[in-house]
Amino acid sequence: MTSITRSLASPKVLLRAVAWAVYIALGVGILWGVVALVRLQGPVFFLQAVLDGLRLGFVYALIALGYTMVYGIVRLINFAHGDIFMVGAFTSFYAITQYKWGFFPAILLAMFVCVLLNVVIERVAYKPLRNAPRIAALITAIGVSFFLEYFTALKWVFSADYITYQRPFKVVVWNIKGILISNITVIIVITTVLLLLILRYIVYNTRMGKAMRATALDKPTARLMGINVDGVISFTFALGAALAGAGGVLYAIAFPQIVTFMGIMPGLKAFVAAVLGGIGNIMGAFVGSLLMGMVDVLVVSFVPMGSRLRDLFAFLVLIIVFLVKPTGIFGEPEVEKV
Amino acid sequence: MLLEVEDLHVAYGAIRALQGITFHIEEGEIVTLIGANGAGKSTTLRTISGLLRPIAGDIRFQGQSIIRTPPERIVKMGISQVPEGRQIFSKLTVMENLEMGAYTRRDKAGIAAAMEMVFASFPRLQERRRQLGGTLSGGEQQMLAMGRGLMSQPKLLLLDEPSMGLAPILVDEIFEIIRRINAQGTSILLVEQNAAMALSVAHRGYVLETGRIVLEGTATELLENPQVRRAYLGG
Amino acid sequence: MRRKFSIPSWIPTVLVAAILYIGVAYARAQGKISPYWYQVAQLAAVMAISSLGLNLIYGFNGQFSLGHIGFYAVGAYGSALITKDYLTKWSGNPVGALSWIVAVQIGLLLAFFVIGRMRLGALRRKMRDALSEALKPGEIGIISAIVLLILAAAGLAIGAGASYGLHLLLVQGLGRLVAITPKPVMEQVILFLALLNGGTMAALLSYLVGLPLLRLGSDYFGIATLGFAVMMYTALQNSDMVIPTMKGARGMVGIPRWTSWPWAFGALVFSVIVMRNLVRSSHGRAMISVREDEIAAKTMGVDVNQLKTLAFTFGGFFAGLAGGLYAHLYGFLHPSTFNMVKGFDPLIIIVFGGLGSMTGTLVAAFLFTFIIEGLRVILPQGFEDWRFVIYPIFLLLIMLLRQQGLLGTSEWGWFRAPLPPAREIPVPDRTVVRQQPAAEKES
Amino acid sequence: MDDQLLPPEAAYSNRLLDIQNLSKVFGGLRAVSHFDIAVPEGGLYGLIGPNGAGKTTVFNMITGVYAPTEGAIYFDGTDLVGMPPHLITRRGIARTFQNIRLFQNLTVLDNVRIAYHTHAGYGLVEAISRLGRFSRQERILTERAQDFLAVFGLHNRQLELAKNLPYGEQRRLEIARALATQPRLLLLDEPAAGMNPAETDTLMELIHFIRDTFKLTILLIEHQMRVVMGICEWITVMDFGQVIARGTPRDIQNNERVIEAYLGTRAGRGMALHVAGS
Repeated sequence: MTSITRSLASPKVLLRAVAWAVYIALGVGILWGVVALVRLQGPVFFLQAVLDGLRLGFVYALIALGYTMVYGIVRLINFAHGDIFMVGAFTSFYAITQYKWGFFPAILLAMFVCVLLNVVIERVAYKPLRNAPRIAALITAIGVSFFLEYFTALKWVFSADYITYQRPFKVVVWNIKGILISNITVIIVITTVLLLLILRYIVYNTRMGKAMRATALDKPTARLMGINVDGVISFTFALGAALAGAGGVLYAIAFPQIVTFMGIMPGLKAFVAAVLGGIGNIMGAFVGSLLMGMVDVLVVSFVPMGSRLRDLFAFLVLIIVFLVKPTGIFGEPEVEKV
Repeated sequence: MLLEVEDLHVAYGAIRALQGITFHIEEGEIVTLIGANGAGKSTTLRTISGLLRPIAGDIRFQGQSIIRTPPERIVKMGISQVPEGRQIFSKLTVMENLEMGAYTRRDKAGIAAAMEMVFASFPRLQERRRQLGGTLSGGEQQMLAMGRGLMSQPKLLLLDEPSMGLAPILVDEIFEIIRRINAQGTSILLVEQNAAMALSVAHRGYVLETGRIVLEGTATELLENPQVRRAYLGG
Repeated sequence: MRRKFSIPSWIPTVLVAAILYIGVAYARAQGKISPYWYQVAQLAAVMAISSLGLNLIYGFNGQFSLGHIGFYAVGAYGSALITKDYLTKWSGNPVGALSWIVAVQIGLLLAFFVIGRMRLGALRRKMRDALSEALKPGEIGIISAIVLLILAAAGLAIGAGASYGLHLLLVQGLGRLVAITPKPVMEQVILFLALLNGGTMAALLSYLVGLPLLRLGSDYFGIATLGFAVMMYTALQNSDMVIPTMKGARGMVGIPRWTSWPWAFGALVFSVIVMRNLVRSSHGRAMISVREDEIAAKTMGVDVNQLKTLAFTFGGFFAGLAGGLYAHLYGFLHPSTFNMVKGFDPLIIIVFGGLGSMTGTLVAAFLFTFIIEGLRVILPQGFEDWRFVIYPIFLLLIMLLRQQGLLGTSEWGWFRAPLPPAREIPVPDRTVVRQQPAAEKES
Repeated sequence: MDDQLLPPEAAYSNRLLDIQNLSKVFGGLRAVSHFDIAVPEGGLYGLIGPNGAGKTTVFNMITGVYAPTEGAIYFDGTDLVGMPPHLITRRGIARTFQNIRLFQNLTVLDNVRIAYHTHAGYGLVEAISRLGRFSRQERILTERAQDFLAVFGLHNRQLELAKNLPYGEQRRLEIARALATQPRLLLLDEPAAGMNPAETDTLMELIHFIRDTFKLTILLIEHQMRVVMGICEWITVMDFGQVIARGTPRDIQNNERVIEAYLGTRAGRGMALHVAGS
């Protein structure tokens, strides 16, 4: 008995009560925020925004995976990756709009062209710099990015103007209790999930995939195992390019205006998504991309002037995550050996 | 002669790690290189397996020079290195680590057989084959590293500090395994700081000191040598 | 260690600078170069200042920043607001913007001083110790964070109050100054104050941004600063929501074009002197040691975080100063001038010139600007679009052929670390190291 | 713990460094476990053990590079846990590193001058304007650094880049640099690594000389028994992150647990006789 009364009077219990009050206040605050968002435009609008956010997130994921795999294996921020994405979109544009190809042949062609391009870039621009200071490869990546953007903007290559992209199929929209779902969303989700499953299979179940993971973990030991590290690196660039190519096609289908500079912002956001999730981590890139897509759409839908400020919020989220967890959501803290 | 190293010089920038070392390994032998930290033992192994390029000298494996051969080809030729500090792929499972050891081989049946053999020598690895490499204990990691090195069924196994950071009882076990591997016909180049232990299993040994070989002889000779004892065994 | 008498290293350096300055000024006066090239020369000086700042951050201090352009933009808009205000009185008073910006900066500094005086870190530790018996670490974290936030807000409020008061004083004082000074003189004074403000605003901002972000280290810091640059770009596109005269995405016009070759070159000389003297001092050496090996630097007693912040703040100042000059060079500012593509320019310049080489940065900045602008002129009609196709190819070739940049880390003339004065070094009677030539040769 | 393993430092009155119950866990792995040591002022103390025993981790915790999982590190009566590394150095602890960590691209002179940065004696404004105390202090600082280099026989190489020095001189420079921070306690991490016996002998002399000249306390990590036996007054032996023995060199040489840890059981039995006999 006495112990109970004593403990009730102790500062410990009082402080615990204060702590609980704070918890409850925070919880209520967050709940209130969500409810306020939902009530602002109605639950249908909110769900629609979430759905659109996920759709965009899936496309980001396709780009982010290439970023994260390349970084994981050669520690290079491959700034040209967003432009590979652009090339994918343009390839499919020519296939679909000019030559009337179907969706599937077009996406396969885009992936193939991107793979070829990226492997060539890797061999010509990055491989000679493998033992150089990392900044040299980064500057080269920036150079490649400029080159792809401005070269393709020449009149006789693609064009410097915005081009309208014609979808290879009719858009069908289903209305489920007010929430609009189009076949574009369905195609994006299905294609992305399919590609991610294939990627998962390659990375975890094939000889090459295992070699990739081993190389990312420890290059010298991988060489001691007899793994041809240069080959593995080329393969990684190819894999990333295939996904980015597919991502370009899907992005163009969702937002049918293409231009040779279209890769910059999605590329940057996808990269940020990869970092957000913990760079080098495939799962992290996926989760980070969904988060990034969500932030994009929710800001546009709910923040006043959101459509103009979306990029600001995207990077704000990155910086906040950095301050809380400096290596991203799934990233592991780096311990330097002394 | 399985491996001949002739007047090998290796440098890191201004620091000359090896200054002309010459030694050889016969088929079926265990040869040990002993010496203090920084004497150049690991450098020698890394040069043999192709990670480092010498500035002068030659390494011949079964009569063929390998100083310009990339590491992956050297593994294929039959030299496999178990690196210092184990260097397990921490995010790969035990099985996957072993598969990486057999990366140069394409015959599924042969790989399966090799894995059986490794599991037979290291039953504990079989128990943990689905576990991530990073979650193993130090001793298990050393076994995994050695098992991984054996997966390519090498003619010559390079072992770098297998006793490092292990409890004495485990050290005994590891050295017992080294003896067994050798008995099955694999030649071994063993680099150790634990000189007494290394000399107890080796046939012959070389003593390295700041990048030079200062002594060589059979294991018994070296064990008896007062100079070795003074320098490396305390006293 | 005795050396023969030689010419002091600053003499050839001053000579080269004088020739460059007089050459351009004379050629312009004689009409030998067109106004266009005269402007390019000034732009080159501006790029040099900005790049020097980035080289201090990345080349000397080793912090990989991709956000330099953001500080450049702050300096540009910050100083343009002041001079434009003087001409158009958009804030209702010819010196309203100036007094506000100065007052807010001083207020912020005061707030930081006050908050620093509160010793929040120690307070937090005390709270943690006092509460650790009763609460879980997470709960303590939340409670102490709330207390700290309240205290910090109080500090900021003090700063805000002070800056409001200061603003009232400054408007009065500066207004009177404007009234009594002749116009041509006042224009120069206002430009000077505007440039100085561009620099200090950028420096203050980089201090604030650097404080939390510099802890991240290597690539993560690069990405976070890239994020800062993109945020700044987006903010500028929407700046008209806050200050209408900045005109957001339509671009700010009506900025007086007061930058001239003497201003640009003078600012460059000033930056070079500050930078060189900083680098060739104990502080500079400590900065370089952070680049070389952070952990070893810490164990030498070097306050690594302080020096990173220092380098980042100085770098930000140079960027802001350069931005201010840029704004008054062209008289027009648009957010796209500060987009990511342009943001890489200083990085390319310092890598091209050599990381950790002031001489290299200066040479590279002039070469870079003249090549980029030169391509515009040289390329035949209809091929202007090729400018940015040729330029990345150059970039690739340079990186493939010369990875350490033009000059590596070597310096020329006055930029070199001064040699220690010649003197007999007393060798102690008992030399520690026994002479053993054989062993010496071996190692 | 056996009676014979009672820490001899129990008798010391003046403990400059006193570590109690220090542990460090790296992701589930206990690198150091309940480690304690008491280093007397002016002593030359050895910390030995096989590779991977956790010696360097102890150094990293003393100098603040790693934060201990638990335990306390008292230096001259103040607990250092939680203090940032540069403040620990300024309190008077300097160290060298197992794999030399010089400022490779700086000159030998600058390496030492950086260690003097805390005592530079002029401010930022003076540095940029080159007014006030700058010239005088900079000259004094340079001369002191040069004198220091002269003590270590490196004054003729002061303008050489650190990375261009041969190995032995790099080690010496690292010690000179550590001493320039004006420490009371010097931590040496395997100073003899990579040296041949002749160089090692010189080094041992140097360590004695440093201790006597600069009135220092030295804590030394070594892997080679010979070095430690030759110069240390007291020794603590670690294995698997734990203290397994303490005592004078003579005690340690004959301690069975130590021999076992070093040489392995089977070989150890035989070797113990040799060691004892020599």
